[in-house]
Amino acid sequence: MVGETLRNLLMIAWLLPLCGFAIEIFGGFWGSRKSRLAAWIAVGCIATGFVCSASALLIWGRQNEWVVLDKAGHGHDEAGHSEGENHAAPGHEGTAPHAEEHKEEPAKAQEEKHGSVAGSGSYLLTSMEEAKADQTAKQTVFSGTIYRLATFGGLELSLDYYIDSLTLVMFTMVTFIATCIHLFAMGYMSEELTEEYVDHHAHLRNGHHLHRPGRFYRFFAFLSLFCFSMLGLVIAGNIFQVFVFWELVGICSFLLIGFYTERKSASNAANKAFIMNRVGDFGFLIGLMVIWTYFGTFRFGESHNAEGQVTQAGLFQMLARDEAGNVTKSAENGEVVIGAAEASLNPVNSRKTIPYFLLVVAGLGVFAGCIGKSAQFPLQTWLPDAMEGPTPVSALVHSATMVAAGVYLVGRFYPMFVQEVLLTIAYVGCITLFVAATIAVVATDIKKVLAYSTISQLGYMMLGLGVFGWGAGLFHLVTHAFFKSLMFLCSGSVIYGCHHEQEMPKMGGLWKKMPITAFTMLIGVIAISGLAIPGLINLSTVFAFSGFFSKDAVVATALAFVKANPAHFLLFIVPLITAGITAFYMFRLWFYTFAGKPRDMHVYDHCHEAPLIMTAPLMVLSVLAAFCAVGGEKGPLFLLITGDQPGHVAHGISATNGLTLPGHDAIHSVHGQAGLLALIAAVSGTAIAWLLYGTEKVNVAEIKRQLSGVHSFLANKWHFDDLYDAIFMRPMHIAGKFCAWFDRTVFDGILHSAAKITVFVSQWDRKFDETVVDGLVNLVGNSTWSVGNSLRTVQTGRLRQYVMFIVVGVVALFAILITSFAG
Amino acid sequence: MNPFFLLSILIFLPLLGALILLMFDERNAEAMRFWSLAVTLMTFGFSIALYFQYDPAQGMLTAEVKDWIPTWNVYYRLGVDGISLPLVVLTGLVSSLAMVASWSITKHVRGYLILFLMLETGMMGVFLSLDFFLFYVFWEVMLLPMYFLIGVWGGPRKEYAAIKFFLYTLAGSVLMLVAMLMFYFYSGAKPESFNLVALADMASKGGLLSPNMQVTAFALLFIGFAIKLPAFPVHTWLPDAHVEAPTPISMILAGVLLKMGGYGIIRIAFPLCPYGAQYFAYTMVAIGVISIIYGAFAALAQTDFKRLVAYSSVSHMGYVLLGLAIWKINEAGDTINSSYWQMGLNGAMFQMIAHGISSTGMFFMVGVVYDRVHHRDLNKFGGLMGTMPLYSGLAAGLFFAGLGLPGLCGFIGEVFVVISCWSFSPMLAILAASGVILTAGYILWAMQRVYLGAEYKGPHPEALTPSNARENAVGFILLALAIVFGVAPALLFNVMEPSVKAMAQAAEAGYKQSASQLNELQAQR
Amino acid sequence: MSASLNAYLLVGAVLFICGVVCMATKRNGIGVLMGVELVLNGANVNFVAFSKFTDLGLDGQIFSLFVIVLAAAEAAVALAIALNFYNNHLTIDVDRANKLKG
Amino acid sequence: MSGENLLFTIFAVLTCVSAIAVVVSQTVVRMAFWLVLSLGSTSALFFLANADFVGASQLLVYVGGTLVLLVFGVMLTASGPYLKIATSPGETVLGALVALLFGFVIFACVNGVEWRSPEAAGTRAVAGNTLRPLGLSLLGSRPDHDLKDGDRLTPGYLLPFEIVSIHLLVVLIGAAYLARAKRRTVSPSVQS
Repeated sequence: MVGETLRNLLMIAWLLPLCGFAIEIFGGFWGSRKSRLAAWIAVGCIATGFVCSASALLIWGRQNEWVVLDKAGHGHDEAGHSEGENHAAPGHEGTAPHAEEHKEEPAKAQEEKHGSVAGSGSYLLTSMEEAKADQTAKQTVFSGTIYRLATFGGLELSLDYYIDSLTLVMFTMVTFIATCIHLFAMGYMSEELTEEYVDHHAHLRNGHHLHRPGRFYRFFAFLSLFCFSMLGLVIAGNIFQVFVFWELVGICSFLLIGFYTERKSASNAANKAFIMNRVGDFGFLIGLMVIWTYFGTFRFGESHNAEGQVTQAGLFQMLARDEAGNVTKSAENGEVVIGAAEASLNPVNSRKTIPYFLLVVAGLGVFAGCIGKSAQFPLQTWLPDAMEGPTPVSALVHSATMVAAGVYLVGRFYPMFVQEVLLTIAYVGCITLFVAATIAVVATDIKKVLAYSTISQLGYMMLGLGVFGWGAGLFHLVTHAFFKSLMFLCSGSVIYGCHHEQEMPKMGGLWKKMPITAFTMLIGVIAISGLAIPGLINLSTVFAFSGFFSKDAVVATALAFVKANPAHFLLFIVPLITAGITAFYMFRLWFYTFAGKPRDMHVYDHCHEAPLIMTAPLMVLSVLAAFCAVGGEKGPLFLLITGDQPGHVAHGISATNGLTLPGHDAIHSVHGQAGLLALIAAVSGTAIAWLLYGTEKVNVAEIKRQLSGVHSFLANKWHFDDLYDAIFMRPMHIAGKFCAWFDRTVFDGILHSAAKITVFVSQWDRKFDETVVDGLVNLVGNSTWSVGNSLRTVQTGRLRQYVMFIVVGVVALFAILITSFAG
Repeated sequence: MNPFFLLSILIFLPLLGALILLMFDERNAEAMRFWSLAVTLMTFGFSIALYFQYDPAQGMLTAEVKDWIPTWNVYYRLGVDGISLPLVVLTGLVSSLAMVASWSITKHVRGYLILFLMLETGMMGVFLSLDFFLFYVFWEVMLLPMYFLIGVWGGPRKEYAAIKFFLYTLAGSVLMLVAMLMFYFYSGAKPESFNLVALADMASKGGLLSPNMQVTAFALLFIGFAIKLPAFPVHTWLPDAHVEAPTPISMILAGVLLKMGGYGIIRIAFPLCPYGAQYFAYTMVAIGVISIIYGAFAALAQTDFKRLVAYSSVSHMGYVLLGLAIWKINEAGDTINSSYWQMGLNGAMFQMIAHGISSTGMFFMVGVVYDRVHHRDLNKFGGLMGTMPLYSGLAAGLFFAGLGLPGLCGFIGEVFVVISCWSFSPMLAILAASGVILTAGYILWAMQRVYLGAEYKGPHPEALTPSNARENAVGFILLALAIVFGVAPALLFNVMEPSVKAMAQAAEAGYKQSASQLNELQAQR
Repeated sequence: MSASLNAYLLVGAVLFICGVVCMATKRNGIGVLMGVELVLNGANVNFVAFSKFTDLGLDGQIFSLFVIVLAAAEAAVALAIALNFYNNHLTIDVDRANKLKG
Repeated sequence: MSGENLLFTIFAVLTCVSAIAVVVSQTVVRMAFWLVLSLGSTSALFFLANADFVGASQLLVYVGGTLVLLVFGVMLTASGPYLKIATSPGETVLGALVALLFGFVIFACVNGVEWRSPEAAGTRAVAGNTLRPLGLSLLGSRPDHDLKDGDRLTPGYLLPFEIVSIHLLVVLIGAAYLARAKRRTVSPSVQS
């Protein structure tokens, strides 16, 4: 029952934006360009969705008596006090006030009753809710089928749902941020509420700016469609469904980046985003193929028939892991065993094993999709270009939700990843976070800085996941969503206030003009930089904003990983350094924009604070950005996220050969060390930024001149675009041209020469016809004619002669007969 | 209504309509158009009725058997099953929509409409006939009107295109004829028969042709159908035919005619020579993959809008061939990827329908702008989103359907085919999957050049008026169908799946028989 | 000379040859017609003789009857033609009727 | 020599002589006279051959009808120079030669063939009073055959009879049409 309720609630939250989209796009809003109704519909849909998601989270929690929060209390006794205190703190992504109330009593009650059971939460993957009455109370994962697409033999493709704590947190987070951003966008996009919008970035050939009707309603329609797709991706109960919505968010991203369709740069960026995503999806598709071929199902959880019996194991159940967390290998051929439960649950495939390398291929394939979507190295270049879209889009799609989908998917698909894949993920994340951070240092466009910062942070998440910090990576995802959407909205507010000026060198000193924006932005900057004040309350705790806790978790996991595998020491060093760089470029941004003296008086004079509808979301988000992660890894958010973490994560993997992955205890033991190092890095980054940009005592231009080689290298984004242009785009166009040429010249050439040969042959044929065949016929005709001509004299026309001829003829015949018979 | 009767009506109603057209006043073109539209709509209505009467569980619905040329055992034998039914409905739909699009034809309206309706008769006949001879006759019947429709109402190089189309298709049908006679005379069927159902039944029991003969017969049939499909390297008629044909004819060409190739393979080539099919499976998949990649690359380089769409058809139909042929066996002759093959077959069938919708729509959308500005140079468009917003929106939807976006019909066919392909050959599967990147590339690039941008760069900017109700209606219907099939593919799969499954199982059985015959032969030697 | 079959036949032959020669030599159209009559008569004599002397029976007589009747008809038409010819050409010389000359 | 043979000889000679006279006569009127004689004596030969009805018809139709018609023709066309159109001597010689050749052929045939006698065929020779059997056979009955076979009825000559009747009617109309008086349409210049 609970499962159905949850499913229904989440489906309402999921499908409402789709209805909203339909109404907004087909509702005839092109007739009234000045109406805000479309926006209100969109806000209504997504806000209702938020309410539904939040209630779903509450119902879920009450149903299992908040078993996940209790787990921490049991596992980490010493943290009990601080957790209790943190309950009072505001935050926990908006639902917290309610959540806390319900949590108090069951949390205590459970401590005695179910403590040990809850520890292995992920083994409770018994998704049929009424299966066993006594387990109902503790059940945390619900899965089932919504809608069947097609069935072929034993293969079935369907839309499923898979609801666990991660799903619920993501739902609540996405709907909440989306609501805020919708509201913000109503202000930001209000310029579109006109019949005659002047696009200053689109130039006509006659030198004028483009005038067009406003497209307010269309923007919100696309936003609604995006929300639908994103939520569909989160609720997805199978990897195919993820892929479906993966593509859908891709197209929404395309539509939103290219919202200013008239701008060449915008449509180029949209195309680039979509095509680079497709490159990732190509890998995703390969992963899907492997999974489909060897496992015969895409579902995460088990499938059930109408009676509630398990008919087929889900992917997560099929891959068996031994005590150490390694995948089980068959004794016969060394391949990985599929379907540990019952073999009969996999009716499609006679195969019982999958080669290990294919498991790696599947994992890397799926991860390739994540690389594309989350703009990881080497497909990171589309995200900065995607800033061509309106700023709310950047906030929602390209920082908080869609790009995080890749991270979400890695987290969701975690049980299927083997060590090699995880290591790849870690290294990809590591490279990405460093490359993006270095580029951010030299970027001057306010949105571009944030974009590179997003890429870098996504790299952190990937790194966290890659080094077996499942909770850390996803924790960072959620906190990052809050502070990054906050910062993007702040930048939107700045851009709006400065009349679409995005270049930071033209800003400066805006602190006085837009205090709310500057203050909320500062909160975001502190959060992302990971600044903290240790020991403010007592020695064992730190006072910090959300970013510190999550980044701390990632860095700690990385440290634990490096300790276990010293060969991969870069995985700790690079993020540590980058933590400093992050603090540097973020504070650079803030100082550049808000502090100091105005650099462009024209911009400064016309600058103004945004209206309330835009600043209110900023304030709400800033509160959350600051406090959502309260309590760190013992706080409610982290515990909620990790409530249903994959079973093998907690203990780590101690491999006999290959990588050893750290468990919770290992991570916990290095936590303080890592936190201290990260804090030092962040503080030094902040300090340098303050020195360079805050105090204006150091000549930045001089530094830039001295390091011009490095600077131009970074400003050109490590030449990735040029590289891709050279090694992919041009060859592709050349190949295209070649194919077209081949078609035109070779195939058609063959055809035409065949035709020519035919014509040639037919000409000879004609000559033959005319001379030989016709000649023969003519010969016969001519000779007949001449014979006739010579005989015509016989035809005298004289009756009497004819009679004579007859007689003579008869006589002659007779004579011939006689002579012949006689002979 | 009696379903038996319905099948004949579907075939001959358009012909009857064409005859009645002769009674109209030549000057009253409007009345003739409305009449033809009514006829095509009626035909479509009957096909819908057939859809609702058809029960997927009953398998092949053989109906309407009449003597035709009894001396040669040729029968007028019609029937429908889950494989042909969707294509029949698609034919009805595309014909109706193309007829709506035919309002732009003003030259020799009567002749055009008569040929159009004859064409519909031919198409319906091909999909409904169960007698090989009858099939062949309808195949040819459809060829001639098409030749004239391209050759008379086409663009500047219409004669060239029409001849090219004609010769290619004729070459294909000659090969088909040879194969047909092989089945007739060498099949061991007594009395000699053209009955496709009976022949398929024999083949599944291993009694039709010897394995070596099957290889020959399949090769002949396959080349014939591949030309129609069209598959690399016999696809070059398609761009020319498409570019020169008038818009409605392009719609029919892409929407229905190309499907005949796929239909022929699944209806005739596979069931009648399972051994040959298996023998050529890898070749077919490889050709499919090459078509996908090659078509996409060629599309990428086009500057002619219609040519781009035409090459996209080559690419998309490659998925059909790919899905049909992913049939893998082990040494014992057992099919080891049965479910995946069925998925591929179904996916291929779905891809045919999906391509029928999206490609029809794309050609129509090209035609709409061509009617206005009379050029198709991609580099001379731009900014249509501003001047023709509704049209551009619909076009974008249809192009996305062609791109294979989830929620639209193109996705299901493409992805089903591709993900089932790994079980056949990982390398080819990967190559096929790479098609998604190229597809995105050429479609988005084309859309960018035509619809996006600040302003229109070509001649006749004043002619770019917003689309009228007729054009919008066609676009809406196609887009709606693209969404419906994208969201609820079960609508089609429920109909197709049982028939496809039966076909696949028969082919598997037939292969096993043939393979054991071959083994015995070798053992004797 | 007895009235044997051969005798009759010889009479018929003489009539026939006379008719033929008449047709071949007379330039007068009417003369040609008379030749025709003689030929027919020769045939009639043969028929009747066969009727009497062989197993032809009545058939011979009936044939000769038909011949007589048809000869009469022929004569009527031929005379009409001859008269027309005469009216048109002002002559009855059949050698002048050579328009069919090749 | 019996009476019959005598009579036969007389009429046969008369017939032949008259026929030859027709050939050798130079004027149309004389030819007509000899023709009457020849045909008349032929009818006598018919009577001698037991074909009394045929002989009667010969007299009636030929001598009474056709020859009158011919004489009319002679009279209508026999104007001055055309009464006597001479045959060239060469043609006369040629005609004689041809006659001789042809005569040789026919005589050879007549004498060279063994004619089957009625006795050999088992049929009854026609004898006397043929009017009745002829009439019957023209009406569809063959007394000479049917009576012998007893039960078999042959169609006889009813249909030819009818056809001949129609034929005669048509000829009558045609002759009347052709011979009707009309203006001369062809100018003399057309004649070559």
